[in-house]
Amino acid sequence: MRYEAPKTLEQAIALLAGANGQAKVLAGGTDVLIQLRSNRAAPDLLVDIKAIPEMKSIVADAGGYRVGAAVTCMELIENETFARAWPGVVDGVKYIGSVQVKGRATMGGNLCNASPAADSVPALIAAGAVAQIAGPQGRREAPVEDVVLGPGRTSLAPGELVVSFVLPRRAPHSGDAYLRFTPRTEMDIAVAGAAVNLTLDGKGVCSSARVSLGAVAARALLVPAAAAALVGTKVDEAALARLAAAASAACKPIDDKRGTKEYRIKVAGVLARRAAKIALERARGQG
Amino acid sequence: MSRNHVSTTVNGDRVEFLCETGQTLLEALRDELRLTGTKEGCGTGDCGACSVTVDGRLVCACLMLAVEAEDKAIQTIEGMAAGEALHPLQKKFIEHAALQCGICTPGILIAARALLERNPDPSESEVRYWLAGNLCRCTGYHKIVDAVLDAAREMRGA
Amino acid sequence: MARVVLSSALAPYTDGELELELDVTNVRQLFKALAERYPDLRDHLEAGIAVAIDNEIYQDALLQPIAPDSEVILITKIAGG
Amino acid sequence: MPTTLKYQEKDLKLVGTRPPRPDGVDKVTGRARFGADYNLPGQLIGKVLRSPHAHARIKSIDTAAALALPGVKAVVTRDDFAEMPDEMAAVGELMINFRDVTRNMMAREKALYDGHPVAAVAAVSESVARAALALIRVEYEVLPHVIDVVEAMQPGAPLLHEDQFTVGVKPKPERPSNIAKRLEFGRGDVAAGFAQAEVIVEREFNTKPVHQGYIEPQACLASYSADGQAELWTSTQGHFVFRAQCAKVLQMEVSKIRVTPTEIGGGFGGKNNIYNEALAIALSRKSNRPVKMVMTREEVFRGTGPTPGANVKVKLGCTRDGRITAAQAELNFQAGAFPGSPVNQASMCAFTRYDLANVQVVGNDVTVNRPKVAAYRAPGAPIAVFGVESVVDEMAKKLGIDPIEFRLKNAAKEGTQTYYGPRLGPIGYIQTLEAARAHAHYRAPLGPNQGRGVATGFWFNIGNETTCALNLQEDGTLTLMLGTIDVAGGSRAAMAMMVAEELGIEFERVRPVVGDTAALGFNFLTAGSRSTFASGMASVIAARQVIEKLRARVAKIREVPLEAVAWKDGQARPAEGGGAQFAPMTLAEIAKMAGKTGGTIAGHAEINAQGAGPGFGTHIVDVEVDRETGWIRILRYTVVQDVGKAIHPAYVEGQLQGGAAQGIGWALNEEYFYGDDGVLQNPGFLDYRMPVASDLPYIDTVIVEVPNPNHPYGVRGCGEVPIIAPMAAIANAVENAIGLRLFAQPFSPPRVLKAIEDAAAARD
Repeated sequence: MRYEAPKTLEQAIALLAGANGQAKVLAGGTDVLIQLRSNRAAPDLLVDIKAIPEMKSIVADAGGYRVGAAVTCMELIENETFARAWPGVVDGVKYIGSVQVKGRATMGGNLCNASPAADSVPALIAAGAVAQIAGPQGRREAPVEDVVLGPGRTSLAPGELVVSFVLPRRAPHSGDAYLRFTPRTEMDIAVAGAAVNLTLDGKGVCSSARVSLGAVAARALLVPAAAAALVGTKVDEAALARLAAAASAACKPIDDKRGTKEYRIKVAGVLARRAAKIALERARGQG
Repeated sequence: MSRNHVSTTVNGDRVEFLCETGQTLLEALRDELRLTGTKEGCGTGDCGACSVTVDGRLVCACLMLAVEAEDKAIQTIEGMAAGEALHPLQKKFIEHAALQCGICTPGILIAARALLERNPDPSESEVRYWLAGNLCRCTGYHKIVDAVLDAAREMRGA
Repeated sequence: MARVVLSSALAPYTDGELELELDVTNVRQLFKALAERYPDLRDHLEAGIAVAIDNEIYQDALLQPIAPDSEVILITKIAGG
Repeated sequence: MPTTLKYQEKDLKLVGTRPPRPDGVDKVTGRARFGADYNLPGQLIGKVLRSPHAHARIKSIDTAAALALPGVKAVVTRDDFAEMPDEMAAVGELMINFRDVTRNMMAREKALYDGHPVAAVAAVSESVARAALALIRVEYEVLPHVIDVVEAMQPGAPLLHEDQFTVGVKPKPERPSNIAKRLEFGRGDVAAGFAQAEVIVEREFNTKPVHQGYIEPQACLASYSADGQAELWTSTQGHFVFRAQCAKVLQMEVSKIRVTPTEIGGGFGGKNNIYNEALAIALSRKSNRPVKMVMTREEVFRGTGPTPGANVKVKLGCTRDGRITAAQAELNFQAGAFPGSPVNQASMCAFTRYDLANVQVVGNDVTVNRPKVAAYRAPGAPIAVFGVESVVDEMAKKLGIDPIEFRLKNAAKEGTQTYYGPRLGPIGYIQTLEAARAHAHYRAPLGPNQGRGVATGFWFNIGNETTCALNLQEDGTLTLMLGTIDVAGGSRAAMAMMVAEELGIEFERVRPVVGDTAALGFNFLTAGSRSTFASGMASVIAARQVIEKLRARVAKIREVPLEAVAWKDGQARPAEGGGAQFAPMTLAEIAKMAGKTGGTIAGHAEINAQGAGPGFGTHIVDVEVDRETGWIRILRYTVVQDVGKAIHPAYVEGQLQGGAAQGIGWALNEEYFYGDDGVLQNPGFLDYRMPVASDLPYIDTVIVEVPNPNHPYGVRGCGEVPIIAPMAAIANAVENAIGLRLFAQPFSPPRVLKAIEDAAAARD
């Protein structure tokens, strides 16, 4: 196994595209190293992308943000202006393991590892984040919800990698939140997760919303029906109940050591409702 | 098997070692540099016994490749005391009986120091959540939390 | 004669007999007498049996004296984590 | 040599204070050396190949390709170890049969669980060793397996051992069974007792196996020399016991193996038996190189521990005024792949907190296709007590009696006849109940969906074989060589404190160390809460011997009669009324002259300590239940326990807090998940969910001290009791919070939510 740490995106793509045998991108490594240790991955080449400046930067851009895919979770959490703009995304990032793990882990890795339970992904989907992708054929963009196809599978072509995430400009009176359920308070994998991002009009009526669920299907889901339950309402109890029902209805979970199907369906609705309340509070508190 | 040459800084000392690409920083510290104070409890980032700082950032040494350590500044438990003078956290851990078997202690001390460097006056809850990545099976965490809070008090001069 | 009481856990090895009197002066003699009387009990005696002599428990104490008026209770050995 | 020293009340200077532990600085600086921290020049790395099947006949093992790999120096399989006789021995925990020990460390005819070792290699590096494992070809015939205890007890269940016939039933069975042993305890007439009862509660409970969860994986380093001597460094709770087991299975003389215990990174009963140690010596013998073997966390989960899962049935009968008339339990315990679960201890602990006329407990020890169970802190007791204390709580509620009051009405006390044999001596159960009832926690207000639970625990505590040596050094300091491992609780500090107290000197002048197996005679494990009791007693005996020798020496030096010399405050002084005046001599002064006045002075003790004092505890817990997710939050926890005497109260508190935390983890989320194929699905700390710091509140402790009359300082031991009550206490608290009783551990959110929904559906 060879290790390379290219300093430019072009070099990274050339290495990935030109690899003899299997090549793997190494960002934070918090998933990759575990796969190496358990022989679930045995690449011939590791391409460490942390020396590429574009992938390590957080840039405020036209009212929105561009977050490099290799920015660590702790760097993002410590960026106070970003946390004010996208508290729900930071909620998700905070759940990615311990402080130690977050010192290495990245949103790019969290997405491309393609676990259905990745904590930052529902929040990014709800935020309407777009992944900027580069590869041998050049650059392209894709909504975050289109990157993961199923457990361990992405829509990235050979040689492609996610460079950064673009989060749009925030409308006034907007708020987002992510909640997950785990048996322990920390150090756990989501049994279910729900992210809600909503915007209120001047009268406090929800004018737009996006709802995403994690760990309840083969990949994180964007659930328009759940969002529709909020739009046009003041996010009252009745709307929240419809949101919860729509969220539960969208689940296609499995039974495993982390939870049963029935449990995930039920809890996804509960979490969506609770996340929406937090998002609402945040939207109201925001000019 | 060809090995990689790595040149880095550990506890302020310039060191060099050879490692296989798949070897972790933890393995390099323990097996190549014989710095065995950093412990392996799980090898998967779930117990925190291998906590070290890399360029000031708290990480699990088992979740970082040794080759990634090139030109970094690494701090381990062996560098925590200044000569014979124990760090206030080290003193408070002994004073509060915050350690029993001691296998998690180096990792917890490194993690607690990283907390206090960012937040000199943490609440009980902040200490508990910050240390959630460090498993201890002996103490129930009670005396660990007390020791960290007391060390923070002393370091603030309060 | 010491009064010897067997824990009910030992009943399968003594045809249900749980109380008897034996003329023994220490634990080793007690075990020997019991092994002669109950062959099925033999394998359990030294490895798995403790005795309570007048309510004090003794484990691995073959030479512990037994007084003529003592009550000796055989119990299964105790260990721990 | 006496095997019991009676308790004497006296003014204490050191015992009961909180000096810093002798291993403290080494442990906070990274200098303390644990199992994996030892290395030798030229060492090889040993790794184990483990069965991927829960149950399979091993038809053949081909190691040729592995041996041919460059860097591989030795391979061992079943063929490298002699068949052991069917011989029970008390050298280990829970009684072991050497025939099973040799099969557990290396499968012979069959692999009996996922993770069962089938071969081991030694190679120049970890990566070469791993590559070699991949080259070993094992031909398996996969057999049907069984991992559930109730299923395993059915006729027709897949059999682990075709030659295993249930012991303890009459007539002797003709067909083999997974039930290795049936045992029955009792007194009185339970049928009559239930006939007298006005209220009867009968319930069934199920628990899953849980792991000890020590953070340090098993690790050892072995070096075998061509002259037939071996050295072993290992993380163990009992180096003498490990030596005995290795000598036996390797057919070596005991004295040819020298075992040096390393610092141990947690054990809790899980490091009472050998796993890799004999393999490492065998690999070293074959390769003529030192061999180091360190388990991965996955190996720890697949190959070691756990405590059993169980099925428990409890029936309790009571009069309306709250007097228990009959108590009955059936305990069906998983033993793992080989017989020897702690069902025996569990049976004896189930009801011993109560003064009962009519009791019957039946226990079954059942083999299943899981790792052989190991001891875990009060082995078996928490499982039985979860059932019993849940039923006791339900009974109290039915009768409208406060749960502590109900327990007080039926509490065991000095003179209570136990159903397993002797009468209880002086004990502090009632004192713990009364202290709990008086505690502010017991009256604190609760919010919605919050509830408070109480439960109690009992453990025998034990004594057993113990040795130590106390040597006066030439400057008047002392070294205390101990034979029991300081597993974490700070027993080195406790022994040094007792010695310093006896001698009337400063704690810092006694340096306690744990000796290797060549330094002292046999010591039993540190287990069963025995170390501070038994090793403490030995240390006191050694200290008193030293004092006698010091007095005799001073009498000679000062030319006065022995009776004229008293020992007080670290000095030899004229005895009051001794009739002779002389200049006092300090320990340092005597030590300085010792070499020229007859040689150095030492004390030593070789005892089989008897007279362990039972321990009792009462726990109070507050929980809050999230009715929408089934999540239980522990809000407040108080442990009240009689420890006899807390030599070092801070370390006693640590035992109480740590035991309670383990019990909380057991109750809430710890469990093994097996697939339909019998393969463990969560062999790691991510999905084996032990409590993290943010899961727990502060754990308050109240130390009750009712002295054990059979220890010079009144010590009972304290490590086992605190893990017993939490499961039941939390179940009782949940019932008080949401009116729902939990019958299956763990109380994980999906289960709790399902119980809530089922109850709601039943109401509709």
